[in-house]
Amino acid sequence: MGVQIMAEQPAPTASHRWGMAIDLDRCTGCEACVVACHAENNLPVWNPTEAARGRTVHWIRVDRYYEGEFPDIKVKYMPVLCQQCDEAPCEPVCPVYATYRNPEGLNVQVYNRCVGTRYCGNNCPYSVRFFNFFPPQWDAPLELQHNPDVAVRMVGVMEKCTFCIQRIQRAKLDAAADGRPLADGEIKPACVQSCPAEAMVFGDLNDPESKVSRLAASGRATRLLEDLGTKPKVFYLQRAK
Amino acid sequence: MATTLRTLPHDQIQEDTWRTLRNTSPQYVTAVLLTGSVTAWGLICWAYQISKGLGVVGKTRPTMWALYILNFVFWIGISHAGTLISAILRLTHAAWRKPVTRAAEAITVFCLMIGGLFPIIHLGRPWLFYWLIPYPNSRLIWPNFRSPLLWDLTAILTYLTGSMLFLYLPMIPDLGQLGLHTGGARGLLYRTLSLGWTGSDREWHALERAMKLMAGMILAVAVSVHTVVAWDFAMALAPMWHSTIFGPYFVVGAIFSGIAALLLIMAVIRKTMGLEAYIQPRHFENLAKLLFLMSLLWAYFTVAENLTVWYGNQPHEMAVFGARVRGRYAPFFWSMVICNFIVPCVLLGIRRLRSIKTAVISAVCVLAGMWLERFLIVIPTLSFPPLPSAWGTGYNATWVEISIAISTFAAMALLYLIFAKLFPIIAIWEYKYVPDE
Amino acid sequence: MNYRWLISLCAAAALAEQPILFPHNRHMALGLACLDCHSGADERAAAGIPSVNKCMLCHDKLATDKPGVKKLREYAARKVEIPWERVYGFSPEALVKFRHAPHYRSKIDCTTCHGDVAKSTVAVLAVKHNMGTCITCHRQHGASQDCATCHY
Amino acid sequence: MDRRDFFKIFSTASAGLMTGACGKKLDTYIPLLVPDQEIVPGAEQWYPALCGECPSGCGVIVRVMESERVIERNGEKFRQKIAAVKKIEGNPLDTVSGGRLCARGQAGVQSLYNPDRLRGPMHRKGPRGQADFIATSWDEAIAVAAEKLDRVRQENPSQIVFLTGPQPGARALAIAQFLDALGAPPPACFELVDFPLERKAAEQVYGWVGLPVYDLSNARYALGIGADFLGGWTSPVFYARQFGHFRQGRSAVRGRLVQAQSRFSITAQSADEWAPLLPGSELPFALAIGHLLLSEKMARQPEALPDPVRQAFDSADPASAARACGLDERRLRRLARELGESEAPLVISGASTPQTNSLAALVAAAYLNVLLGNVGRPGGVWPPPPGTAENRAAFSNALSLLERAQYLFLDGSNPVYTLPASAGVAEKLGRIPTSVSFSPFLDDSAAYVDLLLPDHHPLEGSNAVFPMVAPGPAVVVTTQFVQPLYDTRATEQVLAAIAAKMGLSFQPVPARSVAERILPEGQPWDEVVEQGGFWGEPGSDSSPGSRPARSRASSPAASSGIDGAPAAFSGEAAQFPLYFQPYLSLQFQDGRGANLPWMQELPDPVSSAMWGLPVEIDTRTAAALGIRNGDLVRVESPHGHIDAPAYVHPAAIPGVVSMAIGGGHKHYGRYAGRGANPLSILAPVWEKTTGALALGATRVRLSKLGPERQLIQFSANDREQGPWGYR
Amino acid sequence: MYLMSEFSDQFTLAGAIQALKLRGADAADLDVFSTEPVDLPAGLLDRPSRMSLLTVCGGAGIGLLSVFFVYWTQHNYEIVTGGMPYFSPWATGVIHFELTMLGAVAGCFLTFLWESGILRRDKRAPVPKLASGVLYLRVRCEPSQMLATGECLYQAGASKVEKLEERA
Repeated sequence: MGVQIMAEQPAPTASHRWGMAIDLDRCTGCEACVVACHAENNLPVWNPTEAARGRTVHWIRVDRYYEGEFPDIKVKYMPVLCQQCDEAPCEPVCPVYATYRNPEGLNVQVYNRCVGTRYCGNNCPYSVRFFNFFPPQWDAPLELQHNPDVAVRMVGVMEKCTFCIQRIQRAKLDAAADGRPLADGEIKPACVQSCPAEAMVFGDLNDPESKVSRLAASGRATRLLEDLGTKPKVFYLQRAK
Repeated sequence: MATTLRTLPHDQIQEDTWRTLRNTSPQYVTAVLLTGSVTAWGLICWAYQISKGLGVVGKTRPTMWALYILNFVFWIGISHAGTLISAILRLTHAAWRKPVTRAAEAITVFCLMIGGLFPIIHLGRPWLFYWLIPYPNSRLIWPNFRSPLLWDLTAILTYLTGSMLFLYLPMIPDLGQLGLHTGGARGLLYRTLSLGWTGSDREWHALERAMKLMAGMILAVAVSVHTVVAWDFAMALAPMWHSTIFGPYFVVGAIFSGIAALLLIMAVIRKTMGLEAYIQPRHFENLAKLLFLMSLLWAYFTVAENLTVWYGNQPHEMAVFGARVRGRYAPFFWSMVICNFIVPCVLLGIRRLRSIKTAVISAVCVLAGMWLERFLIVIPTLSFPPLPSAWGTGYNATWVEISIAISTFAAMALLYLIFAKLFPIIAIWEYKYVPDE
Repeated sequence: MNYRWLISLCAAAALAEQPILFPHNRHMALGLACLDCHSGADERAAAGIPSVNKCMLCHDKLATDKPGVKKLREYAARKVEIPWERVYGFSPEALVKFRHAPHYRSKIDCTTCHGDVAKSTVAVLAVKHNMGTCITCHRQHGASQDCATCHY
Repeated sequence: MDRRDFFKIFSTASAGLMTGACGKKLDTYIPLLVPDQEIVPGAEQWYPALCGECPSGCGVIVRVMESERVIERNGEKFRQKIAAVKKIEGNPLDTVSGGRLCARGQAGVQSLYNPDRLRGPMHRKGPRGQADFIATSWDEAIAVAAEKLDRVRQENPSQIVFLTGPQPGARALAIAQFLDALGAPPPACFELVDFPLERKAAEQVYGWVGLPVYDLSNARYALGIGADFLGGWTSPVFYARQFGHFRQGRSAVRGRLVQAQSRFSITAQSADEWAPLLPGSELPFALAIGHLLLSEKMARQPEALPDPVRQAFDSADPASAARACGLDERRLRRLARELGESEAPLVISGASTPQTNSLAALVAAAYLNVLLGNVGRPGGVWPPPPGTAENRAAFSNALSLLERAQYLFLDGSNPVYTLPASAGVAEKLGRIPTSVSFSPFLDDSAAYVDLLLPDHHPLEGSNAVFPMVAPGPAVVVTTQFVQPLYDTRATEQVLAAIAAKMGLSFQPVPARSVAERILPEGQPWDEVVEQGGFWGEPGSDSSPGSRPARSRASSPAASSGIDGAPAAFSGEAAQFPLYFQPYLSLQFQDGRGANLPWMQELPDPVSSAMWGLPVEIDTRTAAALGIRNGDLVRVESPHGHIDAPAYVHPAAIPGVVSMAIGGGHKHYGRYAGRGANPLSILAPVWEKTTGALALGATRVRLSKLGPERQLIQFSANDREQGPWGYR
Repeated sequence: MYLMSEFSDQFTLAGAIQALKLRGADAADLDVFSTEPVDLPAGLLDRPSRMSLLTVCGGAGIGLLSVFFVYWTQHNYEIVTGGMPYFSPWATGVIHFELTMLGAVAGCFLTFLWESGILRRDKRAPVPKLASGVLYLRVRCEPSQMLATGECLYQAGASKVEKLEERA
């Protein structure tokens, strides 16, 4: 399957095509990834009132679905982040190009271009796009923790998982400084880095030898809502039965 | 069509229409003050929303669109009252259009103005609205013409220009006449707007030709505009939005609500301006028939839409369908059916019941029903996205958006009041010129 | 909202009062290169402003009688950093992640963005930095025009 | 990040403080001191540190970058350039965390920069428990503390009580030595997270001091009994890593995990099969499994069993056991067979929700591993890492201590919150003439003390700590790398100052000397500091802990056999029909995570609840009581009641009500106040041998209060299919 | 020089125009003024028009322009969205349609302004102060023809004929 995924891509425009594989057989639903994302990406923390209105921001979340009834009940955990679709429904509907697909296949959200039509949010089948309903605030001195590599989003713009693009850029520049190519696994988004069960793997799908490519090619790989034809770059390795 | 001198001379109509322009009643003043203050309140709310952030309205994830887009669709829908109807009637030489056309065309213009405002109110950063307009800028980037929102922008721009001209052209002769008989600033206004109309046969010829062409084009534009509005939704990959039927469905709904609005406005004008002689029961009769017809058409589309979904039984769509038909939003759905189908069919379908009063009642019902329909299109779909884990806890409107929504109705009334005070609400020359059948 | 104009105003205001009117031209005439003081430019994100210690490497001995240098030596004596006013730099609202290093590597001359400092005495905002300038230059040099290169 | 660039980073980050005592006024700059090291904007530096969020002792690395904070100096506002902690990640060299970290650990930075941290020493102004304090100076505070302490010491040093956390290491040792110098009894600890039952069982069965280490990653078939080892039990990160490898790490083999537990814990959810046990039935379950292993000749080392234990197993009856557990007997037999037939079977036993009979259950479960002969083998049970045994406070029942205390030190312990109100902890605390808290936060217990002497945040201090569980000898060493944010002082230093005031000879033992007990010969100390600790290869230790189990088989403790008495519950079934099971959640553990905004807004893995934890009620009970999801319910025990929103849990065992610990802090900051504290309504029932609180020994009844929807869920819907079909 | 004649109904007016044309008057010199449009028999006083053509041209022009503009912008800063091509008539067809219609509307309106003579009004030609129910016929003729034409108009049934100077 993975092979055919490689095949269905247009001629590579850039050397990289970032993708992720999530092994649901390893995932324990411990949500370390969620907090890692908060820490890395300056996600705002709201209050109970806003949380009750469903305005909390979790670029990565762990979906949990119960299957069956007690006592023969199972639960399915599934970390869901922006699927970085190759044919993302969120992109073409943005009137100002605030979201688009960059040469490395990333599904970029440009905060200072966004005017906040929230059309992308509607059009995302995975509901992984979030809107800043209020100017985000942190009780001092919590803001000391802000990661200077990542923008603190202003009110009225959409935001979403970036595959930790700041880490990608940093790694690329470091590699360029040393004049060496990027090594597989050198770049780890915060969620991947933190995952205790090592369920998440990040890498370059253009490199058939990369770990993520091999996992994507493994029999267990599926993609979320594949029938919609959005061609996500996040692969879920199903639990072995 | 042969004009007979029988139609000339009768200046009664001129007198009657001009009278309403000249003297203002205290009721009129109070009405203006009332609507004006409500509109002002709406503006204050908007300012509050901008200063505090969009969070003061009930929108949430996943219900990212709500009341504003809903009203946008609603108003654009009503706007079809006018131009479309008067265009159709003109093209079909329906003589009974005489007293109706201008009132109708005015509705279009104002509804477009109000409707067009909503997408901006709805923006997260409205002060950057101009980024949607392709102008050369220091950032060297352009808007994304692939976005249905940009389709909207152009469509509404075209429609607004077109319908304004369509309202303006046939008003020129009347303005000319008014200009001759009015002094002061008003007179000046009329004279400037009349472009020095002399009434020469050249002018008349050009005017008639232009109106014919315009009617044709406006018809096309009007249909396209509401199709585009429908495509804002249909282009989205959301359950029950991504449907081919949406274009025509919206157009029908638009004409439907348009006629209702027209009926209402006519009734009001008739009463308040004492134009019983001109806007006669048969006009209501005709419009009521039209409304009844559209109600049937609307029902047909609604059944088509929901039946296909039910039969297809796709989980994503069934979630929305279920929520609409028997879930959280069932009350809205069924009251919509009653307002849009049952009531018009009973009141207007049965001849004995058909009257001005029932026509007005069903018009009001239809307007409410169509508003509900927009609600049912926007909210449930967004509350039940494809991934069940993201299903929302529901959308509750806040006082801010509600007052803004209400204030737009007041604004509509205000604009109309001002218009009716400045310009003859009935096309005088047309009334005299077009023979009664 | 868009406060950029406000910030540029503040920057202009700030320009007035540099603690020491540092004569770039004179130092460069002496054969100093930009990197000698702004040492981060070649491999770091920020070029950086030299610390007093660095100044004192030379001015411990050189030109100690000049008023400016006197001032400098006071700072050094008080073990205090010189509160330079920042001249260049993007406003936080711009959300620009600018890095000197890649530009240095691709041989972009400092003067391209900072004007010919060799001629100016106190650093002044010689080149206006807006997206237009960046993009135009990126286009000329075939650099990436991907928004995510700078905005994230 | 792997070893290679790890070292690269460390070469760039030279040692020493990144201080910035420099500042500038909000509008105009003021001169800033020349920093001894250039603070480079945009340049990151990584320092090794210790995760202080729970006692399992994970080594972390901390990302430090330049940042600005606004400080108030004599009325004027200044902007101060400081080195700020940006992110915490696992230390890749650490064999426990392996470069990974759990949710709570990563949120540690929020406890460092928590707005509710104590800014400096304070002494009590208002009545106890009112948290009414006023700032004081360190000298003053220390003088007062020393003076009072001296008086008590003159009278009777045994009345000096020091309650501390379970973490073994330099801090614990310093405290012990301090008390020794005072002539006071050694420090005590009674934290839930000390896991005394597991320790006791290990001691009885394997003769090990400390928590046994389960080598899950090499096991083929794992049977978890009552241990939520992926959730809030011992060292989640360690076991999560092992779990990942256990499942998919090996090319050919995929480990199968069966979890027998009285709650659908996160471990049970991740398991391939969940055997729902009724509360307190872990003992019959373990005995029955043992019985079947023996009777079906699947035991590999039956001779290793001491006779009384053997008898206990023999006398067990699978049928009645199955009934007691609420399981089908065939299933019980199947599980036993699967366990016995596996090449590398492993039984992971723990008491996430201790019962009165938990110790017996743990002992029985531990003997299963003896039966299966996997003790000390790959894929089996390993001895605890060396060092964890010494340098730690011994567990003891809190109440007796508080009874006799005339002078109380509180450090990393919060009895008012973690003990049931019915035990009267608050009163006892209030009664103590002098009490001192070292907590960096004004928590529920600190509200009762006289003096607050806030410690540095673990990330600001320096310490040497032995992890709770580790595959080999391990010690985490952290040195100060950022300036303390506030006017806080390391507890050792404070103790030293107090001792000095009292003219005692006490110097806190340096981290080095503590760590060096386990360091191999010729291990350079600088390298240890630079790497943030030392982690030996598995099995490379020569500590006394790892003696083979056989030799301990006839230990006096073990020969006593297994007491088969069923679990006792407080409150009679007629009035209080439901079992109540407070549990250690992964985001709050024993409630210490409740002041972290990230944890509060982290959707609970079970109920997806944010900002306040719900009561988990099974569908049948809920239906019977007419309780719908989100309704406000009252949980009543013989000892009080709490009100909390209900989560109708599709996988809760009928008749068993669970609730995560963490809500309902009276103090402990602005974020921790929400929800209710399930511990507060527990009966004061203690496990006999250890004196540990039996969390699950209380029965309750439920009543619906109303439809107030206090339950805030991130995703309310927990089924993949909507309720809609044709209709 | 102009002659302004008044008629009470359009049949006499038609007759008058017929008569004038027989005397060789040019349609361009005749203007009818009225408060409502007057329907004269076809071929009597036609006003040739290119409005439809110009409307179509306006539409086509602006429409094509929009296509080129959009094509250029999308290639000027190449941004991929949703894997769509930079330019595709599918994605922007609506915009082209709408702008075509806008162009057509504009063309129509401008042509109206031109052909109605509003834009090229001869300031010196006198215009009647319209009264409802009266049809005015304005004839431009040489001073020499003045009497004869007036005569003719009276015979055709004009209720009133007066001589008007060009306005200054």
